[in-house]
Amino acid sequence: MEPRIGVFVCHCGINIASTVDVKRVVEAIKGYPGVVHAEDYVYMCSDPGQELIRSRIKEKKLNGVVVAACSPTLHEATFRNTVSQVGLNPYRCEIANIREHCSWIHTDRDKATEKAIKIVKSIVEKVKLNDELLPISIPITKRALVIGGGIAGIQAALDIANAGYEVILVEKNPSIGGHMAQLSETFPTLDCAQCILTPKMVEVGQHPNIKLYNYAEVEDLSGYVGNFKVKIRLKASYVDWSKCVGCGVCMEKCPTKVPSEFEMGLTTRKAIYVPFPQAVPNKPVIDRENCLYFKTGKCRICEKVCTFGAIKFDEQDEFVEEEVGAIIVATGYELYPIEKIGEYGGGKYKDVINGLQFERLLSASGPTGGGVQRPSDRKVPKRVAFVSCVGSRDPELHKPYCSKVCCMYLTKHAMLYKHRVPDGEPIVFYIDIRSDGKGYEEFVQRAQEEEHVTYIRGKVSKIYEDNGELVLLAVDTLTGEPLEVRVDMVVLGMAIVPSPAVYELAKKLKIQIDANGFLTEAHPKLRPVETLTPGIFLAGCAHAPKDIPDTVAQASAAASKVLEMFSQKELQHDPMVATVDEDRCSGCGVCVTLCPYGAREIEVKDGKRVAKVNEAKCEGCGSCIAGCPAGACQQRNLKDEQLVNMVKAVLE
Amino acid sequence: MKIFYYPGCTLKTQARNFECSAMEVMKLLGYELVELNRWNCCGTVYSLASDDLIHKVAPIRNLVRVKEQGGDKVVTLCAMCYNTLKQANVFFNSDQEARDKINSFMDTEIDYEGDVEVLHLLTVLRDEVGFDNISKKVVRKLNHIKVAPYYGCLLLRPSTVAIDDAENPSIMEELLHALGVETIDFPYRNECCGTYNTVSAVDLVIDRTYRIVGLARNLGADVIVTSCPLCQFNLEVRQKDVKERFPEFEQLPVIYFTQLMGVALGVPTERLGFELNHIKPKVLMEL
Amino acid sequence: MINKVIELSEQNLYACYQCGKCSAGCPSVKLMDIMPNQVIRYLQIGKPDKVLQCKTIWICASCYTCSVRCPRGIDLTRVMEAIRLIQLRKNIDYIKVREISEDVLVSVPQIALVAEFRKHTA
Amino acid sequence: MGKPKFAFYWCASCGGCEETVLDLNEKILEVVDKVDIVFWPVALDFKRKDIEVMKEGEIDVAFINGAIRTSEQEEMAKLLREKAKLVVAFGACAQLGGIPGLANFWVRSDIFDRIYKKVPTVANPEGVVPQQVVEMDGYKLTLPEFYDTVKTLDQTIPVDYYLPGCPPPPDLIMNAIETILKGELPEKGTVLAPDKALCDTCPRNETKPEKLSIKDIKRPHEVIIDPEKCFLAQGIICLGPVTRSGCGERCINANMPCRGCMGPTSEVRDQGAKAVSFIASILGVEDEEKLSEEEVQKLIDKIVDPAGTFYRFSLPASLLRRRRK
Repeated sequence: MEPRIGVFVCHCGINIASTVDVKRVVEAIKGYPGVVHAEDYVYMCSDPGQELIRSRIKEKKLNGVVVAACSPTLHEATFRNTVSQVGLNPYRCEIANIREHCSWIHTDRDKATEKAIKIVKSIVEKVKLNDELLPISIPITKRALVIGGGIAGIQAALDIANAGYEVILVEKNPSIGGHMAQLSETFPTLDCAQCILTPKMVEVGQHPNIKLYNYAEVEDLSGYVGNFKVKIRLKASYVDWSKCVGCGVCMEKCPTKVPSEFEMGLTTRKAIYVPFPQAVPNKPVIDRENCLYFKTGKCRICEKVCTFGAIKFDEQDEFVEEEVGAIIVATGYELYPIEKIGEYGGGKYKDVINGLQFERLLSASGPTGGGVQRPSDRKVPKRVAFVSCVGSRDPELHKPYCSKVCCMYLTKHAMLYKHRVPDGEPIVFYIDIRSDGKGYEEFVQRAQEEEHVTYIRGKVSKIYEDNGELVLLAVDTLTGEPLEVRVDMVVLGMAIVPSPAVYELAKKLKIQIDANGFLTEAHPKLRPVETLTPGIFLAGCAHAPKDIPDTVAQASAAASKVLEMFSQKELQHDPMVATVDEDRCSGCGVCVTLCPYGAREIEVKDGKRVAKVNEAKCEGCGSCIAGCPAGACQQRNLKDEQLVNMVKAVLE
Repeated sequence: MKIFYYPGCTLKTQARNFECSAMEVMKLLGYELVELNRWNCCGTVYSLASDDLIHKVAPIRNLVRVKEQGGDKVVTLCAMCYNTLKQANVFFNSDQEARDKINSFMDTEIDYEGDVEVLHLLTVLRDEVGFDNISKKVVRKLNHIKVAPYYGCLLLRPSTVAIDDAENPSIMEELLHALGVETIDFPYRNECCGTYNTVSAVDLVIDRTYRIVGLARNLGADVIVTSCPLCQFNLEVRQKDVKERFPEFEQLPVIYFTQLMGVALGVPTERLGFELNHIKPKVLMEL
Repeated sequence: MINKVIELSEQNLYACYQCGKCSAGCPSVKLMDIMPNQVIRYLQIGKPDKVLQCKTIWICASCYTCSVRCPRGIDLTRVMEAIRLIQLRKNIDYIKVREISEDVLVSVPQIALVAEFRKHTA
Repeated sequence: MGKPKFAFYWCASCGGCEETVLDLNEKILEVVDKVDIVFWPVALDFKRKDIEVMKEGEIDVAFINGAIRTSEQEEMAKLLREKAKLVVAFGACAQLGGIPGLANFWVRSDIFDRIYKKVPTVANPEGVVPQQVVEMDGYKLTLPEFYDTVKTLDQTIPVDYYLPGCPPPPDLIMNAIETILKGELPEKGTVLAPDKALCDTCPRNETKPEKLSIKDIKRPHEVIIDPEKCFLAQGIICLGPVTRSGCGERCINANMPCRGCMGPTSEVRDQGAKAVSFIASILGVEDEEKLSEEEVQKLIDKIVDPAGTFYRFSLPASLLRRRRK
């Protein structure tokens, strides 16, 4: 095909034009071999800009287009769509990135222009040898997997299920509900968390489209977008839930007490337990680690008292396999351990507690029935300090990021404390008050104006116990005075960290995690609920610290992404994938080892090993191509010959 | 076993009780502290400015002496000496350019390669002698007294030279427990005593002493144990000034950990230098 | 001035977000005229005189409490030293050695004297 | 028309290529029957001057083995190029530079220093090294120039075909001769051997695990090598994946890993670089996440002489060609 390439250079307002001499780029490229047309325009991505490209394709009978503009991640799809509207194969259109790769990072106009010209020339060389490609079609299994049964997972599962598709919901704990189930009231409306959450939990439990695997974990994942196969480990609960009616006698009689995870260690549970009364499903499990029978071989009291014969000590972990087309990861968060904050006692003071513990003290269903009593002696604390940014915003020693919710929940805590203990004195220590959500600032103002909560700007340096009181070495940075504050109890707004299991899970799912262990989104602005692995989405605090409204919104967004997928007959996959020249392939298998997506495998053909590409799984990363020792792999539209020509164009 | 020992100025004068008790205790444990020949003042405070190399010469020179005398480690008792020698050594190992400069400045000495280990006696007791072994040699029961361990600053900070966790250290408690002594959970054990401000801002030191000793007493301590001659001075001698200002204030003896060790291990109390202690730890001396 | 302090202390003073943890934990803060975090603040907003004339830098006892707790990793002990040195290198002593009483000289340990002279005299 | 005229010449190589012609055994008689060998210094007494008087293109095929290391070799290569219709680079040294090409890791002075002065068995107290011109008793003695850099044949003269191998296997030689005699010539520049990597024909290919991963590198003398199992799966560096097949798996059958003498396949520009890339791709991948930097370094350090391992036969033909200053 004789190349007839058109080059369209965008000013991007002044983003490009202020550093790159756009006119010079146009002039320089006009005589370049294969280029039959070149022109510039102020906003190529605008409607007139796109129209300009379309009309030039028709007028000049262009068979290739280079748009010199911003990064292809931004507008490659836009321009490919533009050219296809007038019958040009979209893969004959390429972007020359002269913004992020040129104008934004240089200051010398002359040199930047030279560089822009080279970038454009090299992309022209690429387009010359670009094949016309068609997207790859992949079938799609219209069932979703949601990992994590907190509010994010619950919301996502319900949205998908209500749209008419089946959902598999996997929760590692005996009950769904997550941390939200532990909260007493929620800011800024002071809605009772249980009242808004538990109906949703019940809905999940009863939904005909939701298959709930509680006390289960994702063991392994294979397959690819639209066609995942997930292996789920059903942890042995030692209770036959089909026989159990939830009468609770076993829990009553069990002799072993261990600190309750749900109550944040403020009270105990039994070794056979339901985490909390409103649990869904409301069926007990035996905690193997602590069960007397598993530890000593004696006891079996629960078995004796169960009139339904539901106790099964010989139960083993089981595995089930499910086929799903999309996955939402909603594994949530944990609080950063108090033990890491040595200057605040490192966990040795009973009355220095974290926010979730205080939620339990406030909760009507908590160990104190909602009366605020301090853990050490059950005394009602008359002065309580609330300390924010504990372990957060501390790149030197702990976590660099803001935990997003502490400002608000500590305000809520101070307010609720005041409601429960009207003569109590709450003191909030803060650095900045971040109250950016709807109704949040008003909420903080209410705490200050109406509830007279004392806010002291300054980070507490040390906490110690003296005479049954806690002493805080602090400072009021606004008055410039050092303070030594004595209180009865301290609530720490601990940093929020991702659920520890997410690291292993991310490896299994082949999705990325960031430096802080949170899941990485595909694009921080434009693709906030997608991972870089197609078909896997994220929601809630697994992604970053966030509050309930944001979590719910993100969960619904992830669900809608899944539903968008499910609304199509087939999935379209980018055709820029690896190819194998079977006449060259020796079947050495290096590509199989290299492929991060599991898209390469060895096939035996006529007794010989030959590598093949699963086009649906291939993401076109190029690892196998670089690694192929025999040069038998090529990538569509990034063939070696093209790359060599592109390099030559730059080095010319 | 012999270990090179760097005394520093105060161990030879006001803190002779620290030195003599340490010598006695180590002898009993089968170690000999060999005083470094030709040691010089370490400078007492480590110089912190980026362009100030000259003040690092003094501590480094002492480490050169260790090398010259065939050693590869040196133990200190005084927390200030420990801190200064150790910080200088850490710096020496982190900055090649500075190392070359300092070496060429000390042109009569052998070149120092940064390879002398600077230790504090507490870590030697833990890592080489072993607290278990010390425990086996205890002959006097001291379970009737409660001790407030006091670390001060320079054993724990900055983190590059710390012998233990800066906020929740435990080495001294572990040693004291090995001696069969009960310790209090002492929140002020790593709080500063006011240090050299005792010369020109004595009010500050009086305030610190009032708080630190006061809290120790409140928490039921019979004696404070420390490892720094300046802490010992401030916390003990300044109690007189505290008492003048706060007549209700009750005094508390402040001794070196080696003195307490000596008592527990059966060293005759007259050899532990208690005569230099201004407030006599009667609970220990009358055993 | 801030650049000189940064050079001598090798600390990034622009990293300070004024949380006040240094001042809250400082054992000497009661006797200081401006608080440790304010020392950095005055440098950040270009008021070096406040810092050069303050008592704070001389009261600081180099105990490193602020340094080990600073969430932004600023070694404030070194910052204080840098500011002290800027003064001392002008040959301005903070204390008058001759005025130290005989009583004090004979009573305090050598390390206190050496440290005092090192930190407070040119 | 007379019989086609063949010439053989030997440049910088060990001589194995000359011998391998004789490995054709009785088939050599057929060859001699069909062709006239007009030049073969090792076997026949023809001299340079006999070639010089020939017409351009008078020789039908010149088989040149060895790399180009001296001025004499360069002159002879150019002379034969002038007189021959076809030039075949014969063997790994002519094609890729071969073992002599490893000299490109040094410069001439280093090499002379070593060979004439430092080798333990050399006694050369006066430090004599070869000179290009020496005058003695009024006579002038000359030696060819010893170049700094070893070149492949095609870096010196245009080459029509390549016969790979160290030395080329007899069946490939015979194949090539027959092809030429029949006149069924492939595209110029073709390597007269299969264009797949050795794994394709390797009898051990089936024994490869699903995912190839090297946990620990072993040298052949350190282990008892399983004679059935893929070398790489045993942790022994084998260049089979990055080397053209056609050798008859002689090394493999002798239970030794492939060292890469057949050169890369036609799609690969730099055999050594590809070898590094593929070994890096499978080295320690199984425990990738768990390995510390130091452990990775330790693993890599077990490759003794990596440059010599990966560029054993192809350094002059690589992208870098030689050590840069």
